Amino acid sequence: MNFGYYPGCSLQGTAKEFDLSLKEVLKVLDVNLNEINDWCCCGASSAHVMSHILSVALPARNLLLAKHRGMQNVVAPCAACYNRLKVSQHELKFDEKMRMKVEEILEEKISNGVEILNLIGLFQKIGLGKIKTAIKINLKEIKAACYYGCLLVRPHDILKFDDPENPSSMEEIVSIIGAKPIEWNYKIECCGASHSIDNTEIVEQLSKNILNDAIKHDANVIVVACPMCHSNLDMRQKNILKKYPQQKAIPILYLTQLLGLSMGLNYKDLGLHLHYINPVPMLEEKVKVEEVTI
Amino acid sequence: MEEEKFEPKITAFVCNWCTYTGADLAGTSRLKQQTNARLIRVPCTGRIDPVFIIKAFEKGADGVLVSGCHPGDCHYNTGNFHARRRWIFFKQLLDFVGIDSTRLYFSWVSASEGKKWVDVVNNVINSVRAKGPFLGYKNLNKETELPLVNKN
Amino acid sequence: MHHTTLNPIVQKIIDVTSQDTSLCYQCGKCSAGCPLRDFMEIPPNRIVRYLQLGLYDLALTSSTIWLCAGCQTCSSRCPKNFEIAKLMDALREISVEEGIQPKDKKVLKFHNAFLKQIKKYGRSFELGMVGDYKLSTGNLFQDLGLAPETLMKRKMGFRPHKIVGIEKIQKIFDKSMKRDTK
Amino acid sequence: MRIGVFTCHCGENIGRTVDCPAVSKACADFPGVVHSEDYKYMCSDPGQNLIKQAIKEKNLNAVVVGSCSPHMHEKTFRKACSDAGINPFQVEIANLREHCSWIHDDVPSATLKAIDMMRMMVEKVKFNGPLTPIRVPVTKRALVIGGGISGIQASLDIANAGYEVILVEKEPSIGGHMSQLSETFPTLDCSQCILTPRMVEVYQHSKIKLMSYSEVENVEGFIGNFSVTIRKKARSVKDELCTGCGLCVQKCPIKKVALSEFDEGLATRPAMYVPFPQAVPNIPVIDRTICTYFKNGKCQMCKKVCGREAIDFEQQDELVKEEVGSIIIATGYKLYTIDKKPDDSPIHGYGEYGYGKYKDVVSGLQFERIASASGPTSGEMLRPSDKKVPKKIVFIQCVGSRDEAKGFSYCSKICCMYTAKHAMLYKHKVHDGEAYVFYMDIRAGGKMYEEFVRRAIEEDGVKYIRGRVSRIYQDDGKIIVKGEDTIAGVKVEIDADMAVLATAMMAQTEAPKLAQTLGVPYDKYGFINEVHPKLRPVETSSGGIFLAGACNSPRDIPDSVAMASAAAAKALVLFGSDMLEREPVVAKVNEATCAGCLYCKKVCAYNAVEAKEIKDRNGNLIKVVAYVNSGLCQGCGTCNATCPSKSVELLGFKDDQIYAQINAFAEV
Repeated sequence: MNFGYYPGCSLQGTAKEFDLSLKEVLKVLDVNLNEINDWCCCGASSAHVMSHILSVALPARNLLLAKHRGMQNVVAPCAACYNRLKVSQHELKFDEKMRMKVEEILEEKISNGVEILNLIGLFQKIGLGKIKTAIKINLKEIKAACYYGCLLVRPHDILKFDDPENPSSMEEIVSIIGAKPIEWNYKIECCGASHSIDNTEIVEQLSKNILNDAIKHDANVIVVACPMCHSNLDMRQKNILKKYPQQKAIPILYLTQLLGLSMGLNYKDLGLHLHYINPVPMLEEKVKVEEVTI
Repeated sequence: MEEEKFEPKITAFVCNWCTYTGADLAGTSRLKQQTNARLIRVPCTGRIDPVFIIKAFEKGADGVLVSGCHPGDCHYNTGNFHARRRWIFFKQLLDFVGIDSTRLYFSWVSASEGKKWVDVVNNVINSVRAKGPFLGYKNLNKETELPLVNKN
Repeated sequence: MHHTTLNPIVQKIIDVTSQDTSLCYQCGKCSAGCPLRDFMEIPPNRIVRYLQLGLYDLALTSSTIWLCAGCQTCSSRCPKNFEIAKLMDALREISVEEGIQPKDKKVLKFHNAFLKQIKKYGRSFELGMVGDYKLSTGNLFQDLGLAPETLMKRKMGFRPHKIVGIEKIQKIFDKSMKRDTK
Repeated sequence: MRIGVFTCHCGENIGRTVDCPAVSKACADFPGVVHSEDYKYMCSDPGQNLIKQAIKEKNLNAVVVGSCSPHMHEKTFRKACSDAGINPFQVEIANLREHCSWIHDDVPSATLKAIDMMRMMVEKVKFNGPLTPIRVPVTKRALVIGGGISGIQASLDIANAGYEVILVEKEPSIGGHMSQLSETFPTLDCSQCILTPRMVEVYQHSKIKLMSYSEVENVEGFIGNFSVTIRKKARSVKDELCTGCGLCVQKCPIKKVALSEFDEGLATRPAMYVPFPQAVPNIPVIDRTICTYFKNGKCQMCKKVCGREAIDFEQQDELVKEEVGSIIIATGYKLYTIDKKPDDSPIHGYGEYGYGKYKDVVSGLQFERIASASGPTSGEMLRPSDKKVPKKIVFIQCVGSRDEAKGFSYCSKICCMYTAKHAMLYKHKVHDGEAYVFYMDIRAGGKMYEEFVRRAIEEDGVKYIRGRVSRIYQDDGKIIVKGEDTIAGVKVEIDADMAVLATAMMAQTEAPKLAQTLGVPYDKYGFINEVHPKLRPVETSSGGIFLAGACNSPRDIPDSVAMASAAAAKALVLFGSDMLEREPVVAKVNEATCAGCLYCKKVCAYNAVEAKEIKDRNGNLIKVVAYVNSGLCQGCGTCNATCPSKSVELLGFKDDQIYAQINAFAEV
């Protein structure tokens, strides 16, 4: 199976373990990713704040590159990239004026048609059945709080992905691999991602609420599919723990890492050592594996 | 030059219960439309004799619109079905008698579809305007007029 | 209200959001669900209200528009299908164009720092961005605790990756932004 | 032919965009026109007199009026003319208002069009000829569809006037939504106490034939003469034998499988059941989908215990035909299904409110059952999850109403009132409890309504918060409600024990289907349309078919009852006369030219055409021709269009009348 690939900036930097684990897992499922040549940043949470056109034009360039490579579909594991690409594609399709402006900027005609997939969408395309066959290790001790955040489910009328108020597609995958998804209240609450740098205290507050609700509903791990969510819940959790002594720590894993674990891949290949909140102690306790190397 | 200020004549046969009332609704809602269409009210599309349409073209209409109740909503239960069945044969016949059958339009407009009626009328007018005037019959000489039953 | 003379702004709002604030009947559902509500001086529904009343400068100078995280909870729950999140984007864009200085400049500075990297390299260069941001805010020590670990984990590259088609990117920036990001 | 033409300005309505004097002047030159004038209001008394005068002075024998739609004033002008001695069917209307002045801006082109329209009618009227109205007998029986409070009221009014009524109800019992309510606003009297006597009255009334657990299958005919087919659904109980002792219900072993419709799913009911104790008729029904006998041929407990051998497992649906003169639609409303969008898309309508997910988030009607003495908690204020008394309760208005995104853009009208009532009932039962109401606007138009709402606030201390709720979720057994007070501009977060959603009233799912069967129009929401929202609110566009209650739009009990009596009155007006005058727009056969192919018979939807033998004096058959029974003919004209020899003609819309119009427009 082949898919176009748009890693996005985060997966090359702060979220490189997301990239690592994704590739490892896809190796097992023998799915092959072709990275878009010379792709650029999608503008993330900044472009649309400063210039509407810019926020459409940057993703448009990447979609064109994909088109030139004859790609039918593009996987954007980063929820922010996925969101920006989708929204841009939508506006170019339905907003004539916008399309003409952007064509003028890119000096190129824009033709729609590349299918954009987020991480969960990718696994659904590969087939949950196929994933099931690759399971080696029992994760039944893992109680996972699946966290979607904003960018995977909103705006629904453009993304058309899952139920915006009560998504369940990540839970499906998690239970396929034998872990227990938990019922909780914060799976679509915002972590304040875009303020990670400029309003850290706000982000810490919001992240703390999310962490606590997961812990309260006795999750032992929070599963995410978005680098921004991850950096807020993982990196920021460090400070939160410092500030609030009685706060319990909870590891944050990418969905791909959890999948990798169930497939018996080793911690290092999955980049588990790159987290701020070390998941290994929890995993050693909950997951029955022979060799634990880090 | 002629073409530029050509204003098409549209004869519209509409049923009394759905489309005529729908057109009334367009009026009470003050929905603006072009002035080219003239309505002829019949109780039901089932009443419309294909010869009416040929006659309209013959007498100089550039386009004809037939509009009635939605299938299933006919005030007379089945009238519009008979109408529909009739048109299927009739459309082919038209080209045979020398009328460009694309100048004949059908639509179902209910009593509550004032907006739809306006769109239908404007679309028909625009597309006929684009086709230009219908000359098929104007060129024929009067002798070869279709025999019309008219018992008085 | 003298404000009502600022009509180009209304036009601009409609241009960017392609919707009209008169849609809003002030039910407040947007504010009720806004995750950043607690940190805002003015709730989102009041921003819309200001616009309805023509009090544009009150809306444009409020910190609310800069605190909005764009999570779109408001838009997705609005009973009138009014896209408040989009409106917030528009207001930020306008206030930048109008050269209105936000009370809290941090957010603006972050976005500038971020976009600057993109314009320079085509991709975000986190280290450069963070450094740049810190210089602009003078808030040098924030997050310092995390920095060494971040670098040790090689989660931030030491040098940026410059893409090949960078001129194109710079062209895109120049054409789509009236005020350049400095 | 001496034709008079009259052009109406309709005040400014036509005059603004059509140059009426110019039209009138142009018409004067039409061949056959001997008189033409224009006037501000033709339909007014002086206007009509102008026409009458002209008829006398110029002895006109045909009239064309350019005015509003014939649907509006055709009758008026026909009457005026016949008063002046012209046959009313020698009058034609050109629709200069709805079809011209109101839909155009440009005066010159609108005026030209108006002149065309007048010419077309002048040409038509030349072929009209005098006609005499057809008189048909009126069947003085009424069919009432729906046994809620509206249907009950309408049935009783008509029956008490001495006419027979067939009342059809699709559920096993009449009573409708009102029977589910606890108390009613603004008087707080017990709903069942005022309703059940009416239900019994219906049951015992000699003039009312009650058909419960039945549905209208098909309707044919026309005003005064409808023939209706009703499906009597198989009850599996012989109603003539059952005494309503209820033993079978007690003994039915399948107790807990089905959720009670009457208790809105808050309780269960047996397979053999009566919806509620006061049901009318008090005859049980077997729910065949869960009855073990129908599943695997076992049990038959009910049959064993029934002393009257009333149980009949073999019973089949039965089709009953009834002849009626008038039909009243009173099918009521259905509650907006909160957890799903009306269109049943996979996306949940109010996922953010967690209805269906949290037991203690209930709908307004469910709360009625909880508050009702006949309800699952016997009127005790207990929340569904753990049967504890909720100490803090939140009511949320406009759930599905005034919400284009997830429901309907209309206001459901009754929610403001019943929410105030709910809050009040709660406070009366839980004195130390706190009640909050989230609202957008309070719409309390009605006698003693505003006072009622104020009472809830001022006397019972209900806290009203102006704003919508964004999210509800459960946490430590609490129902957390996240809202905003838009007046104070502060966030409001309430850790309640229970939340009640005031859900929208929506049209019955089957309403459009019924409307199509009856041939009456309905709006985009599925509510059945009245002819005129102000002046003809209980009539449909089909003669003899009337509306009552919430099938027309959201409505409370007093309005529904008033509307029901109005509809009954309309039916009674119809029954006031033995014969009904119908427009003579019917088909007529020219026996001289008819070849007797009887295609017309084939296409007639009313079996109005029959074969007629023409014999000579000695009784020898000369030929067979078609004959149209003008009593049955509805005047669709399909036969006319079908006839190969043009021997059938539809009076009022004859071929030559229509050709005249075609030529009048196209030829100029």
